[in-house]
Amino acid sequence: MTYRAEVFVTLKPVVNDPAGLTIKGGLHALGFDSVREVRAGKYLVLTLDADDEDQARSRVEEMTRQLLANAVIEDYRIELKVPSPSGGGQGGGLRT
Amino acid sequence: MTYRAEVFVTLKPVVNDPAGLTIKGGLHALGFDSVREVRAGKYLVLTLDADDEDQARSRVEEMTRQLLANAVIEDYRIELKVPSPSGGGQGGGLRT
Amino acid sequence: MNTGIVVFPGTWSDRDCAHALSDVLGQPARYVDHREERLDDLDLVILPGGFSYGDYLRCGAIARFAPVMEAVTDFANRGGLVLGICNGFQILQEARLLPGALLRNASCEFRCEWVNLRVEQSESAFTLDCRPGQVLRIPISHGEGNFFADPQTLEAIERNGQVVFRYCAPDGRVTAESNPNGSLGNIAGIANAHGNVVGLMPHPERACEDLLGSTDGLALFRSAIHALDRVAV
Amino acid sequence: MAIAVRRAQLQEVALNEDEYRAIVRAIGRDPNDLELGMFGALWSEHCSYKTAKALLRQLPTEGPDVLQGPGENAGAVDIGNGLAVVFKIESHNHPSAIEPYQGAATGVGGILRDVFAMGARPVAILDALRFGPLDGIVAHDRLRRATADRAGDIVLLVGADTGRDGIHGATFASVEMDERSAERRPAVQVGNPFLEKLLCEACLRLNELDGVTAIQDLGAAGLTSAASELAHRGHRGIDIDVDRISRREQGMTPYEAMLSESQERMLILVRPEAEAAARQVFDHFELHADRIGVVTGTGRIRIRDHGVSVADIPLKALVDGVPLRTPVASFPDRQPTVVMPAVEEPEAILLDLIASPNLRSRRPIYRTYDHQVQDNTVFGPGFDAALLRVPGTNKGLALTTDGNPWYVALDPYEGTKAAVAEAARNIVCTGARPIAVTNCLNFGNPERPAIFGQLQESIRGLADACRALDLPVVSGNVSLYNETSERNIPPTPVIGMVGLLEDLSLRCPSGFQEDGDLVFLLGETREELAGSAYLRLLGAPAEGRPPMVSLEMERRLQAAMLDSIGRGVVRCAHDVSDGGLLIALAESALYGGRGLRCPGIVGPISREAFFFGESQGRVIVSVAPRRVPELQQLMTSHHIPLYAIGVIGGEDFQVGSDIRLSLDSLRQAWETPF
Ligand SMILES: Nc1ncnc2c1ncn2[C@@H]1O[C@H](COP(=O)(O)OP(=O)(O)O)[C@@H](O)[C@H]1O
Repeated sequence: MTYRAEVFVTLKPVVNDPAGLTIKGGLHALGFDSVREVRAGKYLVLTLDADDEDQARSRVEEMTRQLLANAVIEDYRIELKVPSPSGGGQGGGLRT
Repeated sequence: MTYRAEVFVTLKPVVNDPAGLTIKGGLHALGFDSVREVRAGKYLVLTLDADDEDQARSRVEEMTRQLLANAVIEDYRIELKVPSPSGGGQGGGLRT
Repeated sequence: MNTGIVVFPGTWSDRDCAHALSDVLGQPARYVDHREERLDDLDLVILPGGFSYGDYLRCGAIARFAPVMEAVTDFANRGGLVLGICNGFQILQEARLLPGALLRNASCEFRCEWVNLRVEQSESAFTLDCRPGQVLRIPISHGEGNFFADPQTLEAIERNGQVVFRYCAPDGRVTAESNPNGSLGNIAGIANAHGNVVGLMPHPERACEDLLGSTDGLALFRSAIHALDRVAV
Repeated sequence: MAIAVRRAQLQEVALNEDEYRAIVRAIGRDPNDLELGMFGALWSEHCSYKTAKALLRQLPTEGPDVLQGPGENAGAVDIGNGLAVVFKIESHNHPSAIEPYQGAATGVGGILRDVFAMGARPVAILDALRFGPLDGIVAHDRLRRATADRAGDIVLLVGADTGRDGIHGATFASVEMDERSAERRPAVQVGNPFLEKLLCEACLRLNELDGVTAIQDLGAAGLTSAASELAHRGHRGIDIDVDRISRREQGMTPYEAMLSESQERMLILVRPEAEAAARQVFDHFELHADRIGVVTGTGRIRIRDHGVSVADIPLKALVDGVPLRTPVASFPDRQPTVVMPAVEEPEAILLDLIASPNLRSRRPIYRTYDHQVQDNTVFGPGFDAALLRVPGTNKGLALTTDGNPWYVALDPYEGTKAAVAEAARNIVCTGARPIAVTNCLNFGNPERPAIFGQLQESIRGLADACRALDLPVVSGNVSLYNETSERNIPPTPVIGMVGLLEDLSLRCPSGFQEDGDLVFLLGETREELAGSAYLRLLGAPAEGRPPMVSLEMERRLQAAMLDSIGRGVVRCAHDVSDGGLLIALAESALYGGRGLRCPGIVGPISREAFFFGESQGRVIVSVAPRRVPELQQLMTSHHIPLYAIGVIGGEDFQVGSDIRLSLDSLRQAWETPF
């Protein structure tokens, strides 16, 4: 089966975020004063084969721990899009 | 009211994604052969003030169009986390 | 001193390091391919600057898994001298051979310019020839050199004397203005607890000839030669 | 097929009906869609230079040191020791107008490939923030010319997968942009410097193999152009199996595969017996190479898709057959000379000028890119010209680009001459002797007579200046049709120049070196203010005649400078250009961190022209007092007028009773952030 996983990697709250600050500055300069904070992270979309949902999830978890995120500075969250048996996939149930 | 918005910025499907390709290569080198594709994008978390949900949403939409995404090569998706009146926020209803 | 200069896909400063070692210092040096697994012939391993794997994901994140890195880890654990410059520093941190991480520069811009470094620790293998407090003029060239460590780690590396270089003013004062990238404590380079592994953001190999503006970078390589002499004695 | 039916397609490929008829004559039938697309690409202005070609024939392209003139991926010039410098200038206007960051990135990528395709390792990139002229160094016997010279050789496509990138890029570049271009934006690509680096290393390694007969980058019009040009240059033919090309997306047609402009791809020709060795190189760098075809003796390019012929065109027609265009030229009446507003507050004007965007310090920009890697940068950004050590020697290469759009707008002939003269002066100020020129001609729509007139005059100025200064033009680029919704860009020819310094220890900096040294102005100042930064600052209308260049004077001045620097007489030299004399003096003071005391105006000249005029053919130098007699003698023998200007020293920048500014306040203005 083919799964689609979304990995969200963010800087830990204690780590300052130069990119986020710069973007916030840019938004303020554009007149969007109501923005209080911006945090910049990564959004990785993986397509992978696995026997079942559990296997897919544990593989992505492993990849993220090993490579996709750096535990010294980053947190992560994984969302697995389960291919809905009724096809369609796209709008398929979002389960985390 | 303070809202939390998540903006997901991805390269358009027709645009080549050198970062995604390289990360896929890295995962393969680590033995994760089951990965078929990786697309690398940005994940921005904004905290902003707005009178109501509609205003928050349209502001974030506007910021994304003007600054956060580059329409020439990127697509985007916005998710607004509505502050749940019963506090807690964190697990609060995800409405898109 | 037999030096190995590791070349990853995307490494840029390998040739500059070879130039500094062989042409300027007259020391034997060879390139080490990222797929090599044996470093027995070497006294010093340099991980040079560049943008291994395009700096995609995080600088150094993918290079850290190259086969050669297992050998580098063994080499370091056996007391071999390892110098990580710029991207090499980032790789050493990703490989956990050095603590902390390097974030985007606070300015969010790439910076290529001359900086002044104050030598904080003259006992590391790469600063034996320096006096504590000595100021070296060496260029930087990076977009992600903003040193970060969590408070406990930072406290520990400060306490253990693992901070080797700090960005400073020409007179040696450590000031906010002399910090080019937002590094915590103006940290420009650190060592492991044994002092045989050092990583720094500035490029000493670019400061080895008067013609190019400074010879202060030679101190690091000369120190390594002396460190080896010491071991040999 | 009737032309009428094809009208829409012709428009799409930007060919006119006469050109269509020429195609039918050349191939003896109507072209199919793929063939028409291929003609459209190769007969585009961008690839064929159908408008500029006749004019470019005026340029001097030969000289004793020229190893490769125009016609190859890049030009090459001998620098002694068996080494050659390879260089080239490019502009990447259309994609950059739509998406500047990726446009600039792919522009740099393309020119890098031009240089390493010649077998040279790129050593430097210059940018006038419009362009990327680039240099590389290579041993003569490794200088590579991209030619298919033997039938049976194998065609390999290496590097990135082929996607639907810029399918209309080449033809699109010949059509005026309109608002609709926005819809084509996905055509912009994301550059992959990482892959480019691997390709560069692989090509340099390949260059050392015997049996690799050609290395060619894929640029505009992609594979169609690269394959056709390679085969045609060697008077051979080429067969391509389009289905063998690795694709990034499914469902791509042969048309898309042949015309794709995906970046980071190279075409390699190898003898059959060398293929294995070449593949080893690609494997080492983890690059994949598709064997997509073979060199033939047919003189034709034949494309097959799964064995079925889909295009078959004689190369001569495709590469060389485009009917040249000779548009009508018109020339404006000579402009009146301007009235010169008097300088009321010279101090304030100097500060405003040096803080103006075109004169202030470029450091905030150049510190955001690496200008030191490769350990050869002797003078980096912030000097008159960059100076690089030639690796393994004690020689230096001086590099610069120049162009003054304001002069060119007022007078394309004089303005282009001035750009050549100024580039040469910049090179000479470092102590190096100019050896060759590259150029990039950026103009609007040449079908408008006024614009074709500008182009014609500009090329005439380029040719005259290069001939007078004995400089061969070895490469270049022409970018026309830079017009959006009827608005044309100002004419902006850019000159790139390379100079050779035989002994790096004789290099000459541009900042003041020693307190007590005397500063002299070499050359004549005239009442010339039109086109000046000073008048622009005052908001005066752009009119009048820009400074005239006497090529004879320029030649003498440069000889005199080389003589003086070579004998170690001058300690610093800086050319007087944008902003005029005071700006040049202030810059040398700032570079050197030393003040200056000048008694005041010298010569029978107005204060405005003396302070801020931009008369050409002038340089300031500083000299130790005891060597002043030598300088005077040298200048007399070269017939160069010499004026004592002031003495170096102190904390202030002082000119007569008009100006007294601390260096700090001057620096503050100069360092105004962007
Ligand atoms: N203005 C010019 N002056 C001299 N040579 C030129 C000029 N414009 C183009 N050339 C030469 O003509 C050849 C073809 O140019 P071009 O089509 O731009 O090459 P590419 O597609 O490789 O960039 C090159 O050798 C280039 O150097």
